[in-house]
Amino acid sequence: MGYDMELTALILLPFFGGIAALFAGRWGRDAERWVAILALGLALLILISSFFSTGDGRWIALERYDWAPSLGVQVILAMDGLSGALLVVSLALGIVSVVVSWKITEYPGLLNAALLWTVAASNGVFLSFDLLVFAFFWELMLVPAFLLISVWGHGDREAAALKFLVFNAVAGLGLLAAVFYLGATGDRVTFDAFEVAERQIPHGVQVLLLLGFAGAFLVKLPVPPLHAWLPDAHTQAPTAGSILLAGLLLKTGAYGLFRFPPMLFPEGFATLAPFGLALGAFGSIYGALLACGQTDAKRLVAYTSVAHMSIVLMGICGGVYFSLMGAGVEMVAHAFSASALFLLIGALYDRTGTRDLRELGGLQQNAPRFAAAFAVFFSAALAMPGTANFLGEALVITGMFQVNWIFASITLISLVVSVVYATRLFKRVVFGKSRRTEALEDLTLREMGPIVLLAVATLLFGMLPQMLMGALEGAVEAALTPVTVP
Amino acid sequence: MPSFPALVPVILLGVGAVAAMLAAPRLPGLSRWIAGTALVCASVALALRLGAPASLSELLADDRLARLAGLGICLAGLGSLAFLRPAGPSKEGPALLLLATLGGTVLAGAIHAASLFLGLELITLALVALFVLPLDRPALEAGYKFLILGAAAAATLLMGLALAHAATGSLALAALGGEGVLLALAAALLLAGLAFKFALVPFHMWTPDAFTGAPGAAAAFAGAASKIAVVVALIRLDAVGLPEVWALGLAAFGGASMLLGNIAALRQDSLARMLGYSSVAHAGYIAAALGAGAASAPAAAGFYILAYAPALLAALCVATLLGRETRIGDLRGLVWSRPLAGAALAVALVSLAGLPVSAGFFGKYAIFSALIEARAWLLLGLALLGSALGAYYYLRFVALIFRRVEAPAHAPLRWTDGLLLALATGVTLLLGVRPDLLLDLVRTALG
Amino acid sequence: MSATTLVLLLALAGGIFATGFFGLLARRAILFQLISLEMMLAGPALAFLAGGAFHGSQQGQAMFILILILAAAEVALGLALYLALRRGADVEDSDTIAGLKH
Amino acid sequence: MLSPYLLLLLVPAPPLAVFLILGLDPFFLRRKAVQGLALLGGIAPFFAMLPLLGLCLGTECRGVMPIFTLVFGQSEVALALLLDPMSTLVGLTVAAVGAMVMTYAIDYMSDARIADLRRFFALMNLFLAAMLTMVLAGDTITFFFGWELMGLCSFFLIAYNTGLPQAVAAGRKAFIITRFADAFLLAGLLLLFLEANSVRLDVLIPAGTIMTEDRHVVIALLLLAGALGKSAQVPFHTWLPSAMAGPTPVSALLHSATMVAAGAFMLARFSPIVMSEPAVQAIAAIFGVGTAAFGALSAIFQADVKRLLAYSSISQIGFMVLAVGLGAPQVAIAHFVVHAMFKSLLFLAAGDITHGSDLGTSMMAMRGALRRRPIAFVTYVAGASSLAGLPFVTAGWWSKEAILATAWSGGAFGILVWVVALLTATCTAIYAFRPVFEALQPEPEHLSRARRGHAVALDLHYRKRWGSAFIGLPLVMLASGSLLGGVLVGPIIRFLGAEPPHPSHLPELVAAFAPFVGIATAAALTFVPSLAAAVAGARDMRRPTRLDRKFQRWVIEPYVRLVRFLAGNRMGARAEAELELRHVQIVRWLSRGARMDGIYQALFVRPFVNTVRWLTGHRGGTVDPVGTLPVTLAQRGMQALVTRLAHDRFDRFWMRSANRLVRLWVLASALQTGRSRDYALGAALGTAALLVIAWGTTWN
Repeated sequence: MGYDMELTALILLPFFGGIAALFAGRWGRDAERWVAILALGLALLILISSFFSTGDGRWIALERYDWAPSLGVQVILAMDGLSGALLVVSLALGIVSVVVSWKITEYPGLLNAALLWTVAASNGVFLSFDLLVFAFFWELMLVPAFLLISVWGHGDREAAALKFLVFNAVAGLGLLAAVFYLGATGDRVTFDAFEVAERQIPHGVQVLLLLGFAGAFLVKLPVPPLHAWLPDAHTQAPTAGSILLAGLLLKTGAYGLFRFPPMLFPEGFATLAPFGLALGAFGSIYGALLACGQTDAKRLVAYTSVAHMSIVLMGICGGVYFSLMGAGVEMVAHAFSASALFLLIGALYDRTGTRDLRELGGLQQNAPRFAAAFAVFFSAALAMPGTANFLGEALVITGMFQVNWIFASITLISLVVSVVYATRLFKRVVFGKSRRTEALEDLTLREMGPIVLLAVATLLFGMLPQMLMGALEGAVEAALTPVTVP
Repeated sequence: MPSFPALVPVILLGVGAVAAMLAAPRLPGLSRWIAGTALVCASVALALRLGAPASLSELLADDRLARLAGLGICLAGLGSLAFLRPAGPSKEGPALLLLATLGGTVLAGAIHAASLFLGLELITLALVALFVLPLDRPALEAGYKFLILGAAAAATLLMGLALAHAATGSLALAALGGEGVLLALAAALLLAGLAFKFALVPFHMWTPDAFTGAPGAAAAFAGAASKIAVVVALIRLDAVGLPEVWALGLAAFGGASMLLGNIAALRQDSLARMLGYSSVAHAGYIAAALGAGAASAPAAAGFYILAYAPALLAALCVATLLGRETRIGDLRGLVWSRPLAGAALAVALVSLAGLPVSAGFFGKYAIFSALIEARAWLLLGLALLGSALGAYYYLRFVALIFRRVEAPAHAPLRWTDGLLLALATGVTLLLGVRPDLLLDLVRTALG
Repeated sequence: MSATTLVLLLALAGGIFATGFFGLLARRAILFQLISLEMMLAGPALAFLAGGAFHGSQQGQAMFILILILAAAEVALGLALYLALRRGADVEDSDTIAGLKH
Repeated sequence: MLSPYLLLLLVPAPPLAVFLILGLDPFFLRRKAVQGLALLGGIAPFFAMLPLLGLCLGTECRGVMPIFTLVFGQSEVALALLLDPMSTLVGLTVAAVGAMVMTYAIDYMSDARIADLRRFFALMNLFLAAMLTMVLAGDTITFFFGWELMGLCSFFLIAYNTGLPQAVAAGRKAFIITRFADAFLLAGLLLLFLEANSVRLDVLIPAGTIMTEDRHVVIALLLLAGALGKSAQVPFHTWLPSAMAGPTPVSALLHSATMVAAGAFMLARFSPIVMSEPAVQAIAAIFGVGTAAFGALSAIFQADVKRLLAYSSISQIGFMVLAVGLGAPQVAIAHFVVHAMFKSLLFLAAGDITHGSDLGTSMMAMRGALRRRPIAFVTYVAGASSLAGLPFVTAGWWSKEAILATAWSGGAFGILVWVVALLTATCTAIYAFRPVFEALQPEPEHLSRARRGHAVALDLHYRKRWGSAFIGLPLVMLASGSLLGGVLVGPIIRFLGAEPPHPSHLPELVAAFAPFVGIATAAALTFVPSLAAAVAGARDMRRPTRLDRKFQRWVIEPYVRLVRFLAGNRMGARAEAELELRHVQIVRWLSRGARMDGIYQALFVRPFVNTVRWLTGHRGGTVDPVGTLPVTLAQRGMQALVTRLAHDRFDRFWMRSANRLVRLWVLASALQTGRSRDYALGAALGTAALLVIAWGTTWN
């Protein structure tokens, strides 16, 4: 199908933008940042314009050309509603993270380059349908994210960055082994996901391959017991790093689980789904309970991400229409709410120099705009109706009621515990009095911009979800594999 | 007699070595230049004849594989020459390097017992001299250990060849394939001899000490160039269809090397010693792939070693740049104080770890596919575990390179080091994006 | 030359090779290690001669000469190393030169 | 043609708009503008509801205003607002009370900082919009949206003065408990959605009634649990008394009239589903009457006026749940309307009387109210009489009479419930009039001097605007509503489509007599010194009574002497102290067990005070097991879980396995001994192994 190079532009533009930003230091004072915003803005424009081009029903856009024929590797980029929505999130959060890290003075060139490369790699993951290219971008994502944490982080950032990298690299090996197996055992050496989907893979092998794939996705998702890297990575990462980590990298795990298991290993997925459900259920409670016990604000929000993404896992493994749609909506909603919370906590950290909940407080008295912003995303964190988070979680719960009542009640328990940790965070940060936040200057316009953007997105998708849910329709139909839970 | 053009590279190297040896005492600069030009001419000669039709002679096979391997060895030799520091009284470094490259080119084309033995021993003895060059205590110690083990391995190799000769009456390597106890014993001893040079586990003990004690360039040559030659020898012997012990031995030693090499390198603080252990591990990957005996194994082994060489050269060049005993602490903020060295080391380590946009990623792809194709599940498991451990200890160093620190700017790099680092990083990144360039080359070479 | 004598000679060569290898392991002195290296090379030399005689071809003797060359080169290098080591510190046995470990 | 029901959208719109304007504060409004805007937002819904009432009275009162429809998968979700008798009536009441409280708040909160004022009025308007959306909701999603937004607003409003730790803790406690109950409601609503495959109430409720047996009970129970949580019924009620930490207008609007009664409204709205199951109906009735009794009993012994009124709200809503449990949701709504009026009046009046006194809102602060704040006191008396249910003259009587009548005509179970309800009615009268009699007593000397000295400026402030319109008007209107409203109760029930119950004369007579008994007891409790002391002492657990002293002499001393005799005076000092300690523990254990001092005490006062001490939720050492038990259990459970899980188990697991790997590395690197002989040994072993393999492979 003759399509022009829209999708490749979505990957290459941020990539070369990164390289340009690296050397843009000489042109002007903030040249790197403007180059970064230009690249991301252009990519966003192309993305929006591609939405209006009429795809062939299932795919909004599809591109296919050879990369290394002798290896059997060709670049197949396809975009449907789900990847379209996640691409919008990716580019939007890219711009937000560039704006947020405007004040960082150490090596701004490499900083913006790393931000852009993370976005480029994630775009690659969301678009590629050639398994080796998917694995290539999957592992590539780690390198810039690692850079972000290890260079601009706080505290003992090397250990956190190394832990993040080793966890994900090792899990990525499982994915690589499975992809190489798929490539090697076909009738001809090819990694084309569509071809592999038609192939009749014996049941036992399907389960093994799915374990390889799921291993990588669950570490990135993060679901306990594979989540150990997330809290450290989040606490030590700079604000922009946390935003990209929470808003983007976590979503690639969820996207992978949403897209490939039902497509490539239907039977394998049907057998492993109940275990996925159980793991998700455990994760949502475990993450929520741990969040209640944290004293570091960022660590608390990190554990909330574990809980929310475990709910997304339950949604995907549910396999029914509502749970899958809920998982899709929750993915997008969590991207917005988690990155906004990180942004606020980062801004607070820049002003007070601490993230320890015991020392914070008194925002209501000194910085009303700050408190208002916290209130909006506090309500998103505990899935208040009217926010997209509630829509996602309510859909997942409806789906779970269709699958199994126990899992539904566990999700509800997680919802209730979410109130405990959300109010704890809010009470410690906004209410009360603290001498640290005495002379606190309120949010500047530059910081308000991204927050308003994220707040409008959360509330818009919460109140008028038709646009988002319509987009996800196609992907959900493809991923429907009703699961019989014993 | 093979056609004259086939021998041009060998002759060039030989003459170059002698000339460099003569010029060494009084004109060390000149001897480096002679060595450099000899290597460049040899490489150009080999490169030009890459496409020429293959021709076979009693001792040396002048086929595309030999030329590609010879080209690889000469380039690796050139790379090592770039950062060979003239240390202490002895200035014969370049000449010895040329001798070793000559040995490598001979070994690459060896199809006869004599040329195999001559090539191997020429590399070993030249390397012993190279190790000892600085004449200080660690270098002497590394040289001595290399000599003792090298000689033992040579004797083992010869014993194998002798038994084969006694059994078949012919010294051609092709005659090694066959049934019978004598031939099996011969194959075993032959593998032992080659395994030493390839640094597989029971014979690997010289590698870490060599990488730490010997000068960086010598260790680089031993780790990269000589291994290319040995891989070619292994591929040729593989094609002969040796008795079962050969494949079994290779697989067993490969598995053991992958495991022990990676575990031993886990918490090494010295960069060179970690690279030593990791070169044992990488030898393990290649041996396992060859041992598993899949159809795509030789191509995978060839691609892997050619992708491994530039990364090792760059890493060791930076190690020597930073002084003899570079501990992990010295790397703090390297990319900010010496941008090119830091970036080159980072890309090299990322490639050794096998992360994307580096040749290592597709090297891992080739090896894993070969293991999968051969259904060698245990070896695949060990390879996965190995690269998992590898991900940790390589990236441990990378973590520090990007640390934010206000290090004063260092003296600018010498142009040869800078050129080598730039070229090595460029090749690694290029292969990371377009691996098929090299893979097609290796596949056509293997016919 | 009959097959049995060939086997006997090969066994003898193997024996020499093995004793040389054992000498390398057992004795600590550098000089003695070099001597046992020479013995190890003597084994294959004999084996080649026996093979050549059995098959009536000169190839065995050609290889024997090559082995001699190698043995000579190794001894030269070994002794040079021994002298360099002794000039540094009176190092007699090989265990003392164990600075590079772990 | 514009459908008339467009007005439905107009009801919640103005307060929502005011919230946005005050919240985002784009125009940097000054104090006057903020107050004016807030007042506008508060009153507008009432005037928007009037035409709807007219429309409803005129034509057929059933209309739906669709907001937007959402299609996903095969199910179709249509959000809409609904106009029917119940929603109009409750909407009108909420709008009216909202307007009253908003005008009152303008004056009451006039001394707050401009930023706090803006935040306060923004949240009050948001609450009003949320409550109205919930009341007028035509589908479960809008309903739940309003329901949850109210919870959020109550959290922010209770914790209005963010510096006060108890206020913040109370807000958080309220929000967590209500959210916990809302989870049940959400589960129920989602299950209903799955049953009926649509969210519209008019489709949902009939589908709900014809469900299969077991699912029906579960959903009904879930909805009931959700209602009990929000309306602070027995198991979940502890958050309401502590929610009194919020400012008075908040307590008046949220925690008495509207939000707390939302649970009863929800039960009435979903009554076809909840009540079509006899078992669930009985449970609802039991919970209703139980909470009513518990609330009334606890209210009697409160030392703080607002806590007293809080318990009274719990009790009155218990009556409403009882009415729904007896199968008469229309009566419950009637009581909802009347209760909203007199309860908000009581809060506003009490708030005005105790405003600015340094005793907070304790009973003492009420003293001398007639002289200081005559209007507030008179309206308080009117509200109290309506609460107590003085026959025929107050609205409270008519609605409570309707409930008692429904109970009476409800068969054997109904009679039993009627008796308990009657007792509760008398207790209601008692606690209703205790503050009134308290207020009649003259202000104690030291207090009045302090008040006059410190609050002179304040009094002047009030004196100047004697009975300022903002305070006076709402009080008078609400008082007239709670007195004359009785005449409306009958028509309201008929308007809602049911026949007001006509009890036979005997029960009606007894019910009429009960309030007077209550008032008499209240007077006795206040003026008879011993009783007053008993009531005051009821909450103090630590005071040793006469029994303890007798017990000490007759039982403990002989025990100690016996033990010392047996030990033959050979006990060391430490043993002596040990014995001493043990017998003190015995005294305390025994004294808690059997407190019987004197026949009179034993028969009358003691058990009465004990049951109350056991029941009251007062903080003073007396444990309110029914209420605080589940909450403290949950807190302690969570605390144990959270502290045990504080540091991540899996994280430590990964770190331990990493350490084990490092130990493996130490082993591996030890292989490299450095001696060349060992290296040669390695090579020899390798060669030997290869030779053995070679020899082995050639066997077959």
